[in-house]
Amino acid sequence: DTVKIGMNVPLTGFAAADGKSALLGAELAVEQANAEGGINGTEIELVHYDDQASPKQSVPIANKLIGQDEVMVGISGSYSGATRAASGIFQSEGVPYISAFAVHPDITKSGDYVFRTSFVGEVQGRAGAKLIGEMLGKKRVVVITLKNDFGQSLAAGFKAKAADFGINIVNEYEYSIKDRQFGPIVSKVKSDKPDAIYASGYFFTAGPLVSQLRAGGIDVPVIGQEGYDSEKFIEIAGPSSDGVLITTSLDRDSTVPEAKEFISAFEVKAGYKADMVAASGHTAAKVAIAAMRKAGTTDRQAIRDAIAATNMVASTGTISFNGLGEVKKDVQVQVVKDGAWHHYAVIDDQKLLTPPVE
Amino acid sequence: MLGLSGYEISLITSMGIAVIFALSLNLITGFCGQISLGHAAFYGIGAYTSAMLTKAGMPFGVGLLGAVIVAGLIGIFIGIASLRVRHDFLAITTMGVGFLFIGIMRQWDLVGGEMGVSSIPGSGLGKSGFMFLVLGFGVLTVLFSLHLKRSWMGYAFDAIADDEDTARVVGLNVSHYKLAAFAMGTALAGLAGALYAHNVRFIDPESFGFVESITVLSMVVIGGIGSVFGVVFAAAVLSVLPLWIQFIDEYKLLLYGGLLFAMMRFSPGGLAGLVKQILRHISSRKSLQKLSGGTKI
Amino acid sequence: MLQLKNVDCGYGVFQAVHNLSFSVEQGQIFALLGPNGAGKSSTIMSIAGHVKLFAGSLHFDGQDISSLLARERVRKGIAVAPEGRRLFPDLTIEENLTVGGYSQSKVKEAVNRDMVFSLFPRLTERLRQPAGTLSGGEQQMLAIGRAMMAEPRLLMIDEVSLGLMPKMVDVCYNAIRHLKSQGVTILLVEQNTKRALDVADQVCVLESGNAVWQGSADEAKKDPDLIEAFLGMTKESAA
Amino acid sequence: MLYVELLAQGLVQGSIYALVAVGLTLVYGLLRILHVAHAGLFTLGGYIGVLVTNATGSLLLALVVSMLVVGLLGMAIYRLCYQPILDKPPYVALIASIGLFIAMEEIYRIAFGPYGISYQNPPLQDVVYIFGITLRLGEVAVGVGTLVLIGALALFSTKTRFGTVWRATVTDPKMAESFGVDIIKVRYLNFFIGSALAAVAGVMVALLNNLVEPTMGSVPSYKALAIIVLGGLGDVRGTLIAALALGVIEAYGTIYLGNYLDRDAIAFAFLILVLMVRPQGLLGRA
Amino acid sequence: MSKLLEVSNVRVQFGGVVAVDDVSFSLNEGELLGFIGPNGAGKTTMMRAITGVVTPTSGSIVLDDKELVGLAVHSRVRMGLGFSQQLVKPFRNMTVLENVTLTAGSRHTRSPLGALFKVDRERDRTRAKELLELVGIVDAADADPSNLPLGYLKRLEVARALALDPTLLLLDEPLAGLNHAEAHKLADMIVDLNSAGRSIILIEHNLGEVMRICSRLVVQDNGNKIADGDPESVMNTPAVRAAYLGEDMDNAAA
Ligand SMILES: Nc1ncnc2c1ncn2[C@@H]1O[C@H](COP(=O)(O)OP(=O)(O)OP(=O)(O)O)[C@@H](O)[C@H]1O
Ligand SMILES: Nc1ncnc2c1ncn2[C@@H]1O[C@H](COP(=O)(O)OP(=O)(O)OP(=O)(O)O)[C@@H](O)[C@H]1O
Ligand SMILES: CC(C)C[C@H](N)C(=O)O
Ligand SMILES: [Mg+2]
Ligand SMILES: [Mg+2]
Repeated sequence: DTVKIGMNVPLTGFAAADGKSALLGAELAVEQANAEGGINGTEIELVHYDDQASPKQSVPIANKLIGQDEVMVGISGSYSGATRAASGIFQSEGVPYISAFAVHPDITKSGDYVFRTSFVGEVQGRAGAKLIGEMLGKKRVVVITLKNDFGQSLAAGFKAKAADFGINIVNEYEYSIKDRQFGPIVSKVKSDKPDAIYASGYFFTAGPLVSQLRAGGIDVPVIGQEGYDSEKFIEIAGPSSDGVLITTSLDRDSTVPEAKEFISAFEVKAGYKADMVAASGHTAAKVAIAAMRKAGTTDRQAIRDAIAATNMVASTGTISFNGLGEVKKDVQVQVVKDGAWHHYAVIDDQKLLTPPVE
Repeated sequence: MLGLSGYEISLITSMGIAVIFALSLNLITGFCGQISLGHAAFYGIGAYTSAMLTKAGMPFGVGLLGAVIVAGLIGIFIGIASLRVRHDFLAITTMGVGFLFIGIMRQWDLVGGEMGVSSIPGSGLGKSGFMFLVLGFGVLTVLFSLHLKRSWMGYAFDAIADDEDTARVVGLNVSHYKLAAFAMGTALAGLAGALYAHNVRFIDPESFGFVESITVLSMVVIGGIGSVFGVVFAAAVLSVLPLWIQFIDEYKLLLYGGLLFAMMRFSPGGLAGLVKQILRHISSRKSLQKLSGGTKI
Repeated sequence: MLQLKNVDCGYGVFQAVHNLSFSVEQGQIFALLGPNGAGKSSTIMSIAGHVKLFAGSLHFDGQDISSLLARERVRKGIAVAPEGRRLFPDLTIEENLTVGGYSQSKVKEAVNRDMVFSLFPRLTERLRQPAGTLSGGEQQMLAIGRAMMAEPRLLMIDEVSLGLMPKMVDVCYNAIRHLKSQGVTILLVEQNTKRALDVADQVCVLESGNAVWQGSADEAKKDPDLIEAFLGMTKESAA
Repeated sequence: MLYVELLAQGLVQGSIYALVAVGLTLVYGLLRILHVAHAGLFTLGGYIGVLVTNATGSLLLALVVSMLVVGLLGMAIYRLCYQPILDKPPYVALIASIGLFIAMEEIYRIAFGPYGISYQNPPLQDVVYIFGITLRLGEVAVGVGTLVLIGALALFSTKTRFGTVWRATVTDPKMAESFGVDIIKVRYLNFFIGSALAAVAGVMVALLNNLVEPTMGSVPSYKALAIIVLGGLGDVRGTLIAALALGVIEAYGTIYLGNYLDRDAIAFAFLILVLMVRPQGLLGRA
Repeated sequence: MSKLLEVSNVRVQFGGVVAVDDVSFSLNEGELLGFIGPNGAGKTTMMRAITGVVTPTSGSIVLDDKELVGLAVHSRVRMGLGFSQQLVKPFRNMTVLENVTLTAGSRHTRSPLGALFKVDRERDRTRAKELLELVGIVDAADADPSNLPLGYLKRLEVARALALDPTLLLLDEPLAGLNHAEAHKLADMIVDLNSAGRSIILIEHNLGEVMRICSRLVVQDNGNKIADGDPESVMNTPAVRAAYLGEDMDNAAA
């Protein structure tokens, strides 16, 4: 007999790359836990289904995980839409659900059974403002925003705090997740003459964006976020990536054993270097496992309470939740140096990083 | 209830919604011959309308009605604009309408913009109650489609689908018929969208994009364009196929794409065509033979 | 020159022509006659290579062409002005003729084009007009002209006078006689029986896919039963 | 200056659109089918370009190999996928094509991984200054290459005998055959040329973005459709004009309208406006 | 006799081509008018202007005291025009009978909403059968039009127009593609229709039949009307002879 953790994750379609990392991360956590004897001797099984990052698919999948597979906890290795739709089902069926990296602010608002182990966009946006305005001392900033929930919530957080750090937003541009050609934006940004650029995006948009900015002769600092956080970003942007800073959850040079161990174990398992999404999948699974161990029963209410009371060190830092189920942890700042991600700073200003409570 | 699990109920509900949605496109594309590559926009209009109305405190029924009316009205408006273009030009124009819809919704903060609309109220009927409601609407849509096909309106649609210019020459007010098809098809799509919104209870622009328009068109074409039962069957199967073939994991979409292709390549008439082919094989030989006897005047 | 032996042909499962045999000599005009649906067009299109041969054989210049593709047949010297004209509607008159002469060298194309224009001067007035917008009669001229561009040794024309005004019918038949004098063999289908009998050397009458009469045109004119029964003319009008 | 620079950027993007769309135009012009899977060939072109360049260091060789392989695959797709359903209504081929496209994307993902691949030493990245505009060499190459390739094609299809015949096969292939045209050959050639041009576009886009992803074709899959419709369906010159126009509109649009509508919506708003005025496209015949 | 159709100063131009140049003529109720002229003279174009498929650059067309120019094709059909086209255009996804039944039931399809509530086709089918019988192709009632020879399609086209029960029937070369006997028979039918009170304009190159059945001829050449009157005298007009008739005069009697 096994104890089941359910997971919805995109394995096909446009989000398949992130889905794969998240799944491997979660699998790693389960393997590690099983090697330590599972949950009080019972083996843990990770049941996962491909949701193509679509709400339409994630709703029946949530029902299936709960009704058919009778999972104790669900985790989402998927994007916002799919996660948001599934969270309602988990909430109404009384099964705890942890979002590994989906950013949509409403996810945790589904109710008290829903948690998130990654930052809401706003929090990270605020960290970005502090990084640029205070730590780098740059004041004239151009904001380039990815037009989706991720980019928008980052921009909202950034703009809310920009003035506090003396930042003057000289111009703002939006682009869509499908864009890879940024020629027009580059031309315009050049004429804006900024001191720094705050650009949201994923590695596959940010890679081309950064290299085109550099080719266009713009050499001011570019500040990104966890969406950049992949080896792939450096590969795409090549030498242009040098010096790019991001706010994220994973510290490559971490001295924390959990993080170090994760980074090396993941590379063995996956055959490529760990990234933020992988670490997030790992963290979410770890939180679920720890809670089940602590609850010691198959009572979902007890497991939920255990999750709410989480206080543990994971690959993405020290995790605890606020009343809404939002994670409280430090923001890592990473920089590209010599073709790899490295430690730059940690932002631990808990006041700035307070997650929303409602 | 009925011994159905929550999962099965949600599958059947999804199927039912897909059936209504596919039949709504079948009215426009199958019956009246007007190809649309942007039908998901009207699905989305229905979903947003009902979501916003019920979130504003209106009862569920008002939400549904509002969805039908708003989607139908916008459908007529788009229909009027689309009267100028034909065939593939129409297909791409409707595709453009789809993209424009998404573009507007993304930007429109009143309806959540990129963030979409969360916490949409449920139907208040419970899971299985909602399933029965969806099935009820599904059955009504099927009956309506069957009636339409047999009626003189369906007859006129056949003519228009075949050759618009000739249809005019035999006295059909082609524009009015096309608009009627658009109005009915988009209103029904609005209904399907509203049901979707209250089922998934979270909507965002991306849920009503090009992929969704293509998906519903493939349901219609695979079912057999213009056929009612073929489309019902294809919509039911295709809507849950991705969930059924979970076991092949990352080969899922490959199989799905391959199936779409293979179906068209080997049975271009869709499922309905396949059945008809078999039936016709036996009966129609005779009528041809009769004529080959030659005629003497 | 052209020989059909026991030809069965048709569409899919449907057989339009049964066991048809006839032969056309070099330089002759051969007319296929018969009522609607008799299989005249089917016969022509099977010689052109478009209608499927179920059984029997086609010989051209003593060579079996039954299995040749349509485009190989035109290179052997067979061209067709088909029923319904089947012009390329989006192409201009000029371009339609270009396609007609595609199997010929460019030099010959120019010569043939001049010949077509001298036969149908009306076409020269509208060189750039898309064929689809021509009047019925203009289309018919273009269809015949296009076939002539291939410089055929066997020219097949389905429904020669269809849609042509009396004067133009004369023009066409003059053209046919002219081509004959140049040694071109002609196979034609015609509803205007009298015109056909006047110009033809040999005649074959089809009905319901079967040949019901074959012989010389002179004999045909003298056979009142034939004319009344199959060609639907009164004796007086045939005389 | 900014306006000129935006114009240049728009033309570069438009050139890429043109390279992809022209193949679609050729196929549409000949067979009246909307060949969505063409975008899948474009992606494959990119993959082959990157793989061969990384293995041999020669972009030129990569271009040649990519054009050849993709061209041949285009021919195979015609023969195996479209030819058998040509006499069916057009949406049959459309859905078949969409199915094929989805399957192709997934095959790339499974074969080359979900993350996409990049050039190890991306060529043509040097920056040149033309009349005060900064452009990468790759961008210049795209613009110039497109004009030459498509210009030649447009001349070929309207001015040569073969081009005329080519168009004749559209409405009545059987009759064309009756005048000695080998329609199979015409169609093979057509698919080869169209697909090879898509391959060029794939290699160049890979170069400009330094990224080839399994989903690289998803935008071209529909935008190229919009372009050929805008151009008047089946008209090579129209396609070129429409593609460049769209590229330029998008370039200005992202800057001045980007905060109101996304790029796709801008493009399609333009499309709809044009079609309301000219329902037959820019160069289409009424 | 009252005027049914009055065409005045109609001009149709395609780009540089003037297909119909300032033509006027009229048709009395119950007349069977032959509209003839050389190939490319603009007869079909005139007919299309009357039905509304092309828009005249100037001129007016009045049917039953109502101006037609500016009205949509379908409205004109509803006002009593029936139209059999030179290039046959059957609905190919319907059988021959269904093609005719559709127009036989045209009163059901006046508005979409009304059409939605009517289902029964039996009566119109019976009527359609009668019309197919009348034009002589009832044996092909259940056939697929794509498989039919031209002669059949021509008559289908006529039957379909007739089923609209038009006050004015426009026939564009209905006899083309028929042999003597077939043409003769269809021409007789046209006469019967006319005697039953239907006004008809017949465009036709089969002069023999035209001369036999028409009570009046209008001749158009090169976009201009060159003659109008009773068949005998029109045929004796030198201009008509020169433009239209062949050297083989027997033709006219064939
Ligand atoms: N594409 C087709 N598919 C099936 N049957 C066909 C097709 N074309 C013609 N037929 C049938 O073949 C038979 C012979 O037709 P064909 O066209 O050869 O006659 P025809 O003698 O040329 O008549 P017409 O004088 O009317 O042109 C007819 O019964 C017709 O229905
Ligand atoms: N869309 C068009 N564009 C250009 N020219 C046209 C168009 N339609 C018709 N024409 C020209 O107008 C003239 C009149 O054509 P129409 O079809 O009316 O002639 P018609 O009298 O019916 O001849 P026929 O007896 O040969 O059918 C022709 O020369 C034709 O080429
Ligand atoms: C891969 C992650 C950066 C995904 C992102 N957090 C989102 O939800 O869109
Ligand atoms: Mg025939
Ligand atoms: Mg005419």
